[in-house]
Amino acid sequence: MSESLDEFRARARAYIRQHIPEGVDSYTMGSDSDEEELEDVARSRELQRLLHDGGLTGILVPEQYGGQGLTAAHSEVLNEEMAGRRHPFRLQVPTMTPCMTVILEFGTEEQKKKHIPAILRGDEIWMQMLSEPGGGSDVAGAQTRADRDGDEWVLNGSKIWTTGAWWADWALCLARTNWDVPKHRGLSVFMVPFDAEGVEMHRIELLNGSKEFCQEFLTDVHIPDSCRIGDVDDGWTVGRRWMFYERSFGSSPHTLRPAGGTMATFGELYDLAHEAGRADDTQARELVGEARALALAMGQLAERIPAAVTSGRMNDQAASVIRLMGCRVGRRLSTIRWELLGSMAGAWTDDDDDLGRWAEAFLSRQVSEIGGGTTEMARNVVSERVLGLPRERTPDQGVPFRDVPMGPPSR
Amino acid sequence: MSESLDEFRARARAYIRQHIPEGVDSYTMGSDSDEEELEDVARSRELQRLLHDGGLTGILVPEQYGGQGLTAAHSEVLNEEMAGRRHPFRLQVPTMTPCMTVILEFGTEEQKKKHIPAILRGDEIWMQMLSEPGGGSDVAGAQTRADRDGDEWVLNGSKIWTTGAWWADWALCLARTNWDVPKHRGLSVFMVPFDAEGVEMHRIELLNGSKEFCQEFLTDVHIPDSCRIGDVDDGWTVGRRWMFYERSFGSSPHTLRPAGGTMATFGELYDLAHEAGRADDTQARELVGEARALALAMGQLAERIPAAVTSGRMNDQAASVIRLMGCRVGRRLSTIRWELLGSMAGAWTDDDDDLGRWAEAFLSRQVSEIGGGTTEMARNVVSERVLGLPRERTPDQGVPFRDVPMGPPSR
Amino acid sequence: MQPQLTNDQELFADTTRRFLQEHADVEAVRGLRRDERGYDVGYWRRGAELGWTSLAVGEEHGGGSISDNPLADLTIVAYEFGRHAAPGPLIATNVVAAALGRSGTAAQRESVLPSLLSGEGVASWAIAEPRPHDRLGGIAMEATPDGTGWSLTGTKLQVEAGGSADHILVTTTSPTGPAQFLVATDTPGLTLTAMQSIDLTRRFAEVVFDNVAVPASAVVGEVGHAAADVAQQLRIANVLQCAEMVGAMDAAMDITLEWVMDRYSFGRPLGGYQAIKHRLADMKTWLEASHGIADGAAHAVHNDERADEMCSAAKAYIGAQGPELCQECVQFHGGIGVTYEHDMHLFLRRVIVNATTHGTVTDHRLRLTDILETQSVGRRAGGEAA
Amino acid sequence: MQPQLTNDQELFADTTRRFLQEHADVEAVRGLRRDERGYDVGYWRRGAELGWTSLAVGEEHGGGSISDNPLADLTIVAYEFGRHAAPGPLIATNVVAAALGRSGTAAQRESVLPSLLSGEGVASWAIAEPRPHDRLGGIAMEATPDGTGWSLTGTKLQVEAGGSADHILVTTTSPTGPAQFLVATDTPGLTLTAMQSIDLTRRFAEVVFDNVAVPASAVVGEVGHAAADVAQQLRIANVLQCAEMVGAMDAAMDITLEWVMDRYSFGRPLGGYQAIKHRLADMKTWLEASHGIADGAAHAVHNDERADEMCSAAKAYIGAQGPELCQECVQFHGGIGVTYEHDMHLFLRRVIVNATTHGTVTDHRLRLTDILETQSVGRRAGGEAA
Repeated sequence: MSESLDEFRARARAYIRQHIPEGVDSYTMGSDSDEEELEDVARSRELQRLLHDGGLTGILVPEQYGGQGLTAAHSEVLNEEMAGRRHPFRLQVPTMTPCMTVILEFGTEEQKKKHIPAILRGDEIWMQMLSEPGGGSDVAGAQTRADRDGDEWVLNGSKIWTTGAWWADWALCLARTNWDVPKHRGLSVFMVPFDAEGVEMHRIELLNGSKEFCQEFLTDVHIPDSCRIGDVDDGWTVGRRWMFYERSFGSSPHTLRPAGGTMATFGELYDLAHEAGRADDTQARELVGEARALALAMGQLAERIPAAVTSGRMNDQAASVIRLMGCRVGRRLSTIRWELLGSMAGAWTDDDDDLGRWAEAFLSRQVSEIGGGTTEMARNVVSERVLGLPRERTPDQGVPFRDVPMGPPSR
Repeated sequence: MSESLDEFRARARAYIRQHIPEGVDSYTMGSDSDEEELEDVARSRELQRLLHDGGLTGILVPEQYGGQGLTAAHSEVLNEEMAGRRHPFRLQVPTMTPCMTVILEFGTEEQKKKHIPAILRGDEIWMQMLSEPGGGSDVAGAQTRADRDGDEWVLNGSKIWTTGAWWADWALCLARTNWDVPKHRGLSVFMVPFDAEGVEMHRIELLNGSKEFCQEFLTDVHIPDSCRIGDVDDGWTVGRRWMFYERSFGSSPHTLRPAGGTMATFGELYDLAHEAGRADDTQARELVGEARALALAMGQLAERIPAAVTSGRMNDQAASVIRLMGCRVGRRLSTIRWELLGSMAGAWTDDDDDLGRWAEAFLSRQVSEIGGGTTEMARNVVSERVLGLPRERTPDQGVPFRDVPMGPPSR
Repeated sequence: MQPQLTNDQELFADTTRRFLQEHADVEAVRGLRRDERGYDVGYWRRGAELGWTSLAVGEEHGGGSISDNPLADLTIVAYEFGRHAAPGPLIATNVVAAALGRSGTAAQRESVLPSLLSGEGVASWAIAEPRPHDRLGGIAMEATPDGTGWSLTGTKLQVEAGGSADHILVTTTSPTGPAQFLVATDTPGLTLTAMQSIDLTRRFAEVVFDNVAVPASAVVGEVGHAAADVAQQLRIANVLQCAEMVGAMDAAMDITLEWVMDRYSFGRPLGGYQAIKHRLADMKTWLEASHGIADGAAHAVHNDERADEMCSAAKAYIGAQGPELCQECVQFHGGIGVTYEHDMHLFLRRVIVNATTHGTVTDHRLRLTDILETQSVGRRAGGEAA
Repeated sequence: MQPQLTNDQELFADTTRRFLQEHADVEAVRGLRRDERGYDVGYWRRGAELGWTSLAVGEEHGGGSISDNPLADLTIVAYEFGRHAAPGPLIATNVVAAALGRSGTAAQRESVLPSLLSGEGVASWAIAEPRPHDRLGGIAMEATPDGTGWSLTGTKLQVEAGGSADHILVTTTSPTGPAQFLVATDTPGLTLTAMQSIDLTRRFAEVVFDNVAVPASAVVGEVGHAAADVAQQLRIANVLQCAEMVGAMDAAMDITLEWVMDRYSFGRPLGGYQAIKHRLADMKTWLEASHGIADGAAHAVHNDERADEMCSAAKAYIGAQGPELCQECVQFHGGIGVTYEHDMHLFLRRVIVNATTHGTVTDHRLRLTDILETQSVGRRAGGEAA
């Protein structure tokens, strides 16, 4: 009954060759103007719609929610067949995962029927309202409040680091619904439309000029109870899985990642050395080789850990091992690229704009070690949840949230 | 009245040229046989006696204790004049500092008169009985006990990591005299002769074959109360200074360090690359340059911190900054040397014995990050005592020592 | 290593593990410190009976693997060798056995292979050379035609178990290109000298060939066309080295995790201090990545797909992180960790030696760049995206 | 930097600091982001009145220092520039002013120096060249005799404040060796093009010389014998760069220490977490060592003793640790640390730019090895211990 891998491959190949343009989409932070970015979002929606119409979206999503009801192996086949083709990369993370996966796991039948088909069609782009100003790594310490008002909830507070919220449609939002219990036991999760009254959006400029991130101010935002996901005060049950999905997005079968997408990046390293005039220098060549080894080791790790989780050899917190490796490898690769630039690393001519791009990437090196959970949090999780070392003792354990020391107020 | 620097220099130069042989003494762990080591100890005593007879020992020690009553600047002059001459390097650390400096600071008149002249003559070599098996970095958690018995103290317990105790004469020993108060308030310091009855010595073989370190077992060792330094139960007042002296031995004016002694080591790095056949390789050359920069930065730091402490700009805990830098630089230099070895780093011919020595040094790379206080302890001190960050909360604070959790017993 | 073993592989791993626990425990290993061979002959023969030397040789030549992936089977042994810092010429013998199985003459297979498979005989591969040819793949030693045979002159270094070996498979240049010869160690003109090493039980030799005359029958493969054989030998050696390193790293990490939980400092277990925890988290990451890339390399060699690239990536990555991981393990032990009586250094030694023979970290990084360069030039020439 | 300042130096440091606090606070710096010059002309003139441009020039030429160590005085300004990520052509102008004071002709001193000292004029040094001559000291640009004057052809990069400069001191080769010329930027054949840079306020230019004809009076020093002048200019530039980097690192560290004490995570200040504390301890160590080696370099140049070696050690060490320290500071801030509105990136930018101009970390490491090589060869030749 279910489509075989070979059948699926044949169908996907035929459709893709006919409908999906050639090209590679990837993300370079802060490289586009607002207009370009909006065009790109529109193109992403179109590509998503194209794939949807060919029955190539929601590979693992049950058919009743508009998906294909197939397996991770089919998803892999799709990635292979999509090699060298444009893809709706802006709709992968966080829309497909963690947002859609959270709705799929915790949503009511009604919620799933409403949102998942819309997501798969490219009609709804979702974001995460998780971090807060002053919250740092302590996501469960959320201070955005949701107060019950009859059949509705009234949200007040502020969320930050929402990627691309200014062109998105909906968000998952973690809010505090009970202040008299320890922090993990007083949270709930809501679905919030960005066009709701009382949602004000402020764009944050990053040090490299990118304005992709937003801060939202929520003032008396009214949300029907039907937009709540999971039980009241039990939001951390949802939140833990949410963050697991977030950490493991890089290997999720719910996202489309055309095969070979990263190979170009690997090749770039040698090309960078070549372009910087250092391809004949053993010192530069060793750096290139070091980077290559790191990237390949990273790739193998990203295959190994999910397999170990699937087989039960490791628990699902092991996704943080991938995250941590990604942070460390990313940092080193960024530094190696910068070193390869030589004197162009500080100031460059227009002709060397390709090199200058890497100098700017070094400037924002830490962005990827902060966004999506800091390296430090990943180390906490790996040491405590993977290696089983003693938990860090913190004063917020077991006390009502309102009594937790907060330090001086942040803006 | 006091001898001017120029007068001192002239006197030192004349004496040294006439009496002190040319040559360089330095320490390479585990490189000597027992016989060679004992010969070397004897030679060190002779050299010390020679210097003593020329009025060139105890530069800062008051004259009534057999010293010269001069200044750190005179000590520096002596180092300069000793450049290229043999020196009693085995009598510097821990004999001159921290042991002699502790006696000088805390000893009674009688104690000082008895031991300091003997030390300066080369008659007494001192060691530190500080660490304990199972004690790790927690020196103040000493479990060696000293129980009062009339005018005597009875010592029982075990001390470990005593360098060269098998050829030394005396030791400072930190022991617990009170178990009913928090750990820092129940310690006392004693002077213990190694030939006392009940002192049993066991030599420890290190991974590189060196047998320099010892473990002492103390069984009912009787020590007169006149061998106690500082007040009963106030040993931590002595201990803190003791450890300060230990940490800053590298810049102490009480030790003799012929000028230029380390220059040879710097040069060796290039020679090593040359010998390993890699002197024409930019990759190797960059490593050599990196090492050189680190060594020079280390040298400047070792001058800067004591100056800052002297001027009151930093507190005396800043010595740990030097210790930490030493650990980090030492680790990197050891690794760089190892990398320069190429394929000889794992197996080498007798002809390449010079290179093999560095391979073995890499094997024991961590020795210098453990002995004399671990890197981790240095980081604790720098963060808490120099930067003023919050103290680590540990369960041994403010509770009687006998109630502190100890974990499973160690041997 | 492989998270998914077949049942037969599990059984084989278990047998090997228990044999090593019994016959190659750390005390036994320490006892071999000054032993000339570095291993007990009977131990090695019994290991061979378990299959340690037969896996990489086809059944038609007397060998046999556990699964349809002989190299994967072999990495199981190598991994356990690492976990126990076990003695014995595992890599040396298997590389030569595989080479003979692949390209040996019928006579070589009949006269030499059986003794390797039974553990009676030992063979080793001589490839590395002294400066300035000490970089990976640098071969200056020459084979020159001499009547119907060949004359061999040159020096080889780091020949594993050279002192125990009956035969040496030596890689040379020749007027027509790379060549390999199987030479008995008692051949006139061949001199073996013991080298010093970091490893306690592994012995290496310098082998000098001074006009060593060998008959044409000593040729392995075809003179001038040995490149593919040499490449395959290096791959096998690298894959086994990596499996061993990963085993040793696993052992070091396990010992350390137990230690930091048991050991109290300032009234708290060491493993509860965040600075220690964070470093252990990093180490766990290196360890898992090392497992991954080691498996990836074995897989790539088996499938003959990007084999050199994956082998070099594995050696470059594990060769850099392995020694660091073991040194961190030493550090967390404090004083006891740097003593001879503690086990940690056995694993540190094994990792260091494997990291530097058959290509150093730098060698393999440079080879990765060579490969990227070829791809990049090809990409620019062909105008296609990689 | 210098732990011991004289009273006069203290006063000078204080004046400069207060001036910068008032006129170069972080908001002012941000406001200059798209400013063509990157600094306000009036601000620069007032800074010059404080002495920023006179310190490295002798009193006989209109300059004057605070102490008997003009370079140390100058590092006081550079350090404060770093602490405030301050705008203005400090290094460029001082290098040229010092060069003219040292080797300029009377005419050059009279016509150009006064405007530099008063802050009315700006000059810059053009030394770096494009690939393949982009390594430290690589000079391909040629000066060829042309009648009684010279013709200059070549390209120079990373010329600081090139767009604001009235004069360029350009370093070239000539038939008889290194040469330097002082060239007005409006000389025909000279083209200035703005380069892009990491720094928000510092502007760099590419300067192309296309058969630029200059009279003999443009020569600074003696044609063919400029090596010592060039070396001294590089030393001054490196010492000032290092002082700036140390100032920026100090600022980044101070902001971060305050942050980790104020910021609570899981109910505890960030600065109480041991993993953070240990990294901050390392950073403090780098910072103190950077202070030490920066001072050491300034001292070595003043005493003309091992000057190149100490300058390269300082640039190599601080150039490597400075960016790492600032990146760690960013990391501890979390999200806010990577925003444009936060101050941290101003210091990160300044450190990155200084680390890569006038010799990258690699360049200076290689030069240290060159120096060691000379010493080693000398040692072996002379048979004496260094």
